[in-house]
Amino acid sequence: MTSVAFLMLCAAALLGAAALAIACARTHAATSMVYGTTLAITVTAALVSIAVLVGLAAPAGLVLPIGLPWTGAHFRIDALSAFFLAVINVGGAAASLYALGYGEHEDEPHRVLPFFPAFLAGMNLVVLANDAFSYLLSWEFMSLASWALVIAHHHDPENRRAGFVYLIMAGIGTLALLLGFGLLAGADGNYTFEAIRAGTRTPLTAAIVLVLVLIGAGSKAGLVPLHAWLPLAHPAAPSHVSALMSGVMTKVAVYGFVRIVFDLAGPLPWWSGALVLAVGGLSAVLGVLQALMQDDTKRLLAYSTIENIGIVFIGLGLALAFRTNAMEAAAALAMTAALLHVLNHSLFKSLLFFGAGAVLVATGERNMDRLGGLIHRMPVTSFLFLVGCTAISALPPLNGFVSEWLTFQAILLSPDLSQWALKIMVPAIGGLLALAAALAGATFVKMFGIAFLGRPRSNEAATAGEVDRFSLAAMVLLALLCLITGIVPGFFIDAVAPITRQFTGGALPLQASLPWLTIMPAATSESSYNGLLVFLFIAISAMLAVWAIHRFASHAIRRGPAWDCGFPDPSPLTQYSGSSFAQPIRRVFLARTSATHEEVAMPPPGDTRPARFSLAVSDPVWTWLYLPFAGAIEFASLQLNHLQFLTIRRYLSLVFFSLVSLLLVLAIWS
Amino acid sequence: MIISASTGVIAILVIPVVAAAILAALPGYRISARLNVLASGLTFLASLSLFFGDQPVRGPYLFVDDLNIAFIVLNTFVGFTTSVFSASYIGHELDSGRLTPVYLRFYHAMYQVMIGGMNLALTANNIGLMWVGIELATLTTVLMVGIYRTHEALEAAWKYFILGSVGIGLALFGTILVYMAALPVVGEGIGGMVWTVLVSRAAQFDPALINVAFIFLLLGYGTKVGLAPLHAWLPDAHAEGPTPISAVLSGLLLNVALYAVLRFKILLAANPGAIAPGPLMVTLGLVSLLFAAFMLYRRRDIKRLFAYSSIEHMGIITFAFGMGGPVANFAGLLHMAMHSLTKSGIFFAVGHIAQIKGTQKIADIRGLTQTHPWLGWSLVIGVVAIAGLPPFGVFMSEFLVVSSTFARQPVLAILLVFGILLALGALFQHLGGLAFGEPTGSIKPSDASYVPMVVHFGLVLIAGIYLPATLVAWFRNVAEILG
Amino acid sequence: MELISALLVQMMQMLLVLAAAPLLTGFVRKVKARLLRRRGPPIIQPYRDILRLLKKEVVVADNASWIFRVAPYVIFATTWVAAALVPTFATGLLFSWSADLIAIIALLASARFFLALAGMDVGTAFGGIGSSREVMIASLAEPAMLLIVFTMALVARSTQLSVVADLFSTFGVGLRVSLGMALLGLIIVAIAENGRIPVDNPATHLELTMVHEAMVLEYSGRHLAMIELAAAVKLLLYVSLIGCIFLPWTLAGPDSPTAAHLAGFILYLGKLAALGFMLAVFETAIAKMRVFRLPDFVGGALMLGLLGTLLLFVSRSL
Amino acid sequence: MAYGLSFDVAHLLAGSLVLVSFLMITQHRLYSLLNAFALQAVLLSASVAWQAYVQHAPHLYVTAFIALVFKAIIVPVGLHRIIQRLGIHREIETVIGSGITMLVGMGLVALSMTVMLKVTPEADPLAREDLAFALSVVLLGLLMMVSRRNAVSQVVGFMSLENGLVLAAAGARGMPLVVEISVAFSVLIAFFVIGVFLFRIRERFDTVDVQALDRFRGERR
Repeated sequence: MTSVAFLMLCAAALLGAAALAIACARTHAATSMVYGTTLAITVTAALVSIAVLVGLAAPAGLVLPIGLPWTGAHFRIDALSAFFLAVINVGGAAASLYALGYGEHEDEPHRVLPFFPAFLAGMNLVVLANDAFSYLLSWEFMSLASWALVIAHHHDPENRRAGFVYLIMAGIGTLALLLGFGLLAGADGNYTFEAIRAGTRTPLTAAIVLVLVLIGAGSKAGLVPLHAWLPLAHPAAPSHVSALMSGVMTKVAVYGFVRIVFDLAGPLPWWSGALVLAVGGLSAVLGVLQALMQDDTKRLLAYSTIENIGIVFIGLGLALAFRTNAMEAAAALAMTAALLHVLNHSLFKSLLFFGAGAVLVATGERNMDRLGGLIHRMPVTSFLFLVGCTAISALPPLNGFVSEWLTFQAILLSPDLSQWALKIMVPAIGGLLALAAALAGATFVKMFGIAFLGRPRSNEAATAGEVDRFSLAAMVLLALLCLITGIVPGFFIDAVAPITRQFTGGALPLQASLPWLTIMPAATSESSYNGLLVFLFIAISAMLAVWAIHRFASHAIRRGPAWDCGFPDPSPLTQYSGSSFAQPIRRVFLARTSATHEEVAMPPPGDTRPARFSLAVSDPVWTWLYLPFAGAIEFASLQLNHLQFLTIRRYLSLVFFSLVSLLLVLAIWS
Repeated sequence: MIISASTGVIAILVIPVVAAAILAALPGYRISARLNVLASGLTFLASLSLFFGDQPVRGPYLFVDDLNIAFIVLNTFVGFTTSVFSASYIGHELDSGRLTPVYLRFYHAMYQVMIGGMNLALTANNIGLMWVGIELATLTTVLMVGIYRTHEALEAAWKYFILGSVGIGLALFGTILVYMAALPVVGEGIGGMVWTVLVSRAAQFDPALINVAFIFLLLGYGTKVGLAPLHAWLPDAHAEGPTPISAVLSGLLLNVALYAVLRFKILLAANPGAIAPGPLMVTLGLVSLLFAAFMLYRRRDIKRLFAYSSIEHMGIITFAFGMGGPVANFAGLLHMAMHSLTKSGIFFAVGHIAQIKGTQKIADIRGLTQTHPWLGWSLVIGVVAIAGLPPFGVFMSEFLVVSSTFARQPVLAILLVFGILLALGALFQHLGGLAFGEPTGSIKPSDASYVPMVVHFGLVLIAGIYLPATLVAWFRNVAEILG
Repeated sequence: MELISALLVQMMQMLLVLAAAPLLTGFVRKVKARLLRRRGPPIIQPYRDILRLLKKEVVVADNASWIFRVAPYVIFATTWVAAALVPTFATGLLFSWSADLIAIIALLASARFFLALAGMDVGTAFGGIGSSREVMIASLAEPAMLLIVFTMALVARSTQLSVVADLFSTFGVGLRVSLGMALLGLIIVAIAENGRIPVDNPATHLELTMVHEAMVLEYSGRHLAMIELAAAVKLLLYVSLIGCIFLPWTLAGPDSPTAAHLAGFILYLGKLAALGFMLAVFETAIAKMRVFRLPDFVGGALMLGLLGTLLLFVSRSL
Repeated sequence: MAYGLSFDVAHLLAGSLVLVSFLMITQHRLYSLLNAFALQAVLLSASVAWQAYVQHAPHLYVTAFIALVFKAIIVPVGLHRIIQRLGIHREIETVIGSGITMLVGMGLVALSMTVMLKVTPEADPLAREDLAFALSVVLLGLLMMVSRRNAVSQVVGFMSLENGLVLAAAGARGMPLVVEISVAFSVLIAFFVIGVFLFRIRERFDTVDVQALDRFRGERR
């Protein structure tokens, strides 16, 4: 059986699991049964796709007599789809494992269980699809399933609103993609990817397609300014689903972008790369700034997803720019960076969402300002969460740093670009990337520091307990993967080499052959990085220090009250809160924007009431883009609505006028 | 084949008439409801026999070609399922005292007459006969819309009646004009009204005359299709009549009227000198789509909501046929079939919901998925399907319409997409409240049968994923006929 | 044999930075005192402090977690490794290729990450102040530093410090406006990162102005020693970074004779002294800034970095 | 001219139908309106009868008879009754001034002429003229429906519209189903009149309140 057939079977099995879940959603064993099944399926699917990626199994195609008549449903697996399938299914497996424990806390499992496997199946099918119709069908099916998961906790009107916004944005995205495919397929409707690849089109047409795909895939991936749904929808879902949506579904969008732009669209004008770069840089910085302002753990993570997607798109934009300048090696480097970041982000973002979910289970709180001191109550979770924070803050020796390092290396090749606009632009984007990285560090210092360190700010936080084994197992798995990807990135770079060879014509030098598992971006450049050695250095020198001190100096420890310059205050409320931690950066970066609105209610002298400080952080995109649009539609519908309340005579006059006007048209025309 | 096509044609015309006669005489609603189902079922089987029928029928009055087989099979099927639904529906109406047995007798008789009228309109080869059939169907629906005899019902019926009869007048004038155009070519007598003859000789007709004729026919039948700005009767008629009638209106009558428009479109297309019918239809279609999409937002009555969504979809279908070409026509046909099935299915669900909750106000219906999982989730599925989301059939047709249009007329395609998006937003805005959130109103379980509903949605689901090759081939023939 | 000597050089380098760091700190303090007409503590005072701290027992706040106790070692280790990767007196060290300039910045960033976390661990108001200000400064200093790195890397076509140093030591590069800007920016970043005046005053515990001190307020004993040492190493790192990039001519090549290494070593000490002196003069000449004036100061570095990168293209095209 | 006389007579009758339509548009009082309509019905039956004679189509006589009896006598009388019942006999109920109505009417006639005279003269001239007139009668009837508030006068408008249809149908030589159609329309009109009876409480279309319905549905905002 060919690999693709097997993977299709896996998708079918997932759909079967969904049906099974519908059948027995209300029984007691349903949760463990469903998640167990999905775990098994996703693990096998992941193994197969990895096998395809490293070349153990052959790429293959498959045509089913379903879907669009006279085209049929085409499915295919090549290096690119294999890579993304691996990402999807690893994430899916982790989520299933996590949900084995987490799912038990679900109030209405029958609103989650059927859609979870369907969601996974949808994502797998998107990546496997090889014709426009199957692609869009699976794409929208994926959106639909995730929508159902977003409104699983439907009693909260916020979640319903989130679901609504999400569905609208998904619709916009799908229709944009649909238009794009319409343009690619042409009037005579060649919807198979082979036919589209074969077709020839002008660079301008390709650029229009690029813009449409940027809207279509970007709205799903959460690129600014199409991101507004994401911080609403991702946190609304159950945490393991949030992890899938943030960590994996956004990657499916990236896949769509790569597939259409790099594979199908054909030659592009040079400025297309600049466009993608701009959008990516914008998303990276705005996303992380917004993330830093959030006090809701899961919403913070959602915004940081926007940032990381921005980083990925910076890589893709670079790849595009280099490719249009026929710099294969550089393009390969940029694309490798992007793909590696896709993998890394899917790992640590899932890990972090799992952590947030664990906190949610333990305390029932998503608001940081009611957490604190959890490192004492749930040590294992805190440690794993710390690993995730370090990884996402791009700190060596973990994996987040590797992909950003590669991106920087790609940026450093920009002087060879021939267009001045790009020459000037790329380093600036690099600056944005650096800014985003620094702010990400700040963001996760805040998150970990406020939620896990310090003293508990609420009773729930004070009495929290460690979560179940399955959840911990899932987090341990992901944390290990983060470490491995961080210290031996060479293998992963070699794994994605076939993809870059396929779409950019170049590839990085074989990394596994380099001494000490070093990675080297390009044969020419003398830059190199060795995660393993750095890791060992840090470990050894830390050990050394510890050993030396405990050997030669005192190792006595005395516990005492906090010193705090002599004025320790017992109330935990005197600790820094999330918003106060973010205040300096808020003042530096957002002071002049309309994004934040602070106000202090200071009682008059003699009044004993405490002063009140209130802060409102709003996403400018809402105020400047979405609300006006919604308002316009509201207005139009209000005006047109009067037509519902006319008298019969007026309706008759409508008929009369349309008749007369048509006759007039006739009299004038023919 | 046991029964040949011709007998099939006779059957689908005779069965309803006979059934109507019997039902008019028959007291007791249980038996008559069963008989109603039986008759509709038989009609459906007879229409299937048309599908398999060997020799095509080409009489001066009746004829059968792929185009109207498509419509007949669809109509009789939906008519059948609707009769099943209505059997489980009216019982409740009787218990709640909204209908008396006398009216029920009348209702069933009218139901059959309507089916018969539609079949007549569909099988007619004679444009005069087609006119008669459509008007018959319209008048019967007028009576059934007013059947509750409430203030509002009578208002709606009256509105429908006035606008309908004006439409009738215009359509007739158009028909006469067509005859006049044929007169010099075909000669006096019946020949001038036989569609097959007309279409064969259309090339020699006087362009100016059939232009005028087409405008009158477009407006006259367009009133029945519910195209804006001729739509005014539609929302109220849907909202006030018994729900089976709403289902039938959306699922059948609109299609039949559209069928008439298509016939004359073919006629016009056959004449080189005449204006192109396409742009007119495209314009009307887009206007209806956008208008209805905006109107959807402020609806507070659930049946009106879906009535407007019918206008929207009729707009899309008219647009597709107006664009023409094999792909667009195929999409139009598919969309029409999918819309009939889905919309009537939705009305089945809505009927039960309204009966349980005792109201049609959207604001008073909440959290259905919690209190009535079957109804609630069916409603969700229905809305998902009608909004054009996969894996349902409407998605496929909209995919084809949009993608094929964008390659030819980008601006139109963008308008189309905008309209679809607006409608999607409105539908889900309302759905969020209907299906989810804290339940309100009565939570008593419903004893109705969900079979028709489930069957419809099942078919739509299957069609969205897999269309049988024969069906496809057949639709493509029809698309060819439509040019 | 070859490997052994290389390894030896590497070891020497690591020990050297460790040994020289407090000396530099002491030296700067001494010079500052002198400039203020004070006698000031002896140069070796930092060694004494650290040793004394090492001898003392540590007092750990009741609700401090393991982070609080692990952080000092992590901070020290990362800083040390980073410093060890900067060529001090010789380039092409054994492990220099294992991490480039970007990695060095990232290592320092992780040190800061853990320092900030440690500051928030006990849950005191001051810890929060320190951490939040620290990350604010970092959010400006890090991008500035990276842009400066771009400027140099675009000239050297590599981010590997040894390569950069080798290239700059041959006069092939020539004088460039953008490199000047990079130097200026680097100095500003160095001041900000090491919490020197005007950004922060290492000698004060005036609550509302302190940044670094506020974070380590709860530390005592060997933990504090580790952190102090790390701070000193960090200062040394930046100084020798400036040294090896902008005064690279004294660096001994990878395969140069031992004499060259020796010369490089002496000259390196000279460089440290000179730069330390300049730092002291600068610090005495200028006043501490208000916290929210800092963005303008550090942001200046950011601007310089970006401008340098862009001017690079102009000067290249000439 | 083979059928010169027949042509002229038909022409004359058709033209006078249009004239009467104009007359009806300008009538303010319902009674006079009804009388005008009765006159139109008579003229219609005359022209239909003439067509029957010219085309040697006896079945058209039936149509003419129906027109005469039903439209010229029964309906007007019935409407008289209604008017008396409702006591609306001396109401002026035009929406727009009669002058403007006249102008619009002129415009409509002109429009129908221009549209119809595009038809190639080779086509049967009688049919052509007839259609032009019929079209204008139809349009004028529609104009009347939209320019009057009163249910009765709307019924009248609809009937004159339908007169135009019958005129056209009769003009179309050898057209089948004419009789059936006229019968069907008589039934429609009967519905109309009955409807007006039913709705006698709210005798005006403008106040036949669909708003009530919207209020009931709570969609009035």
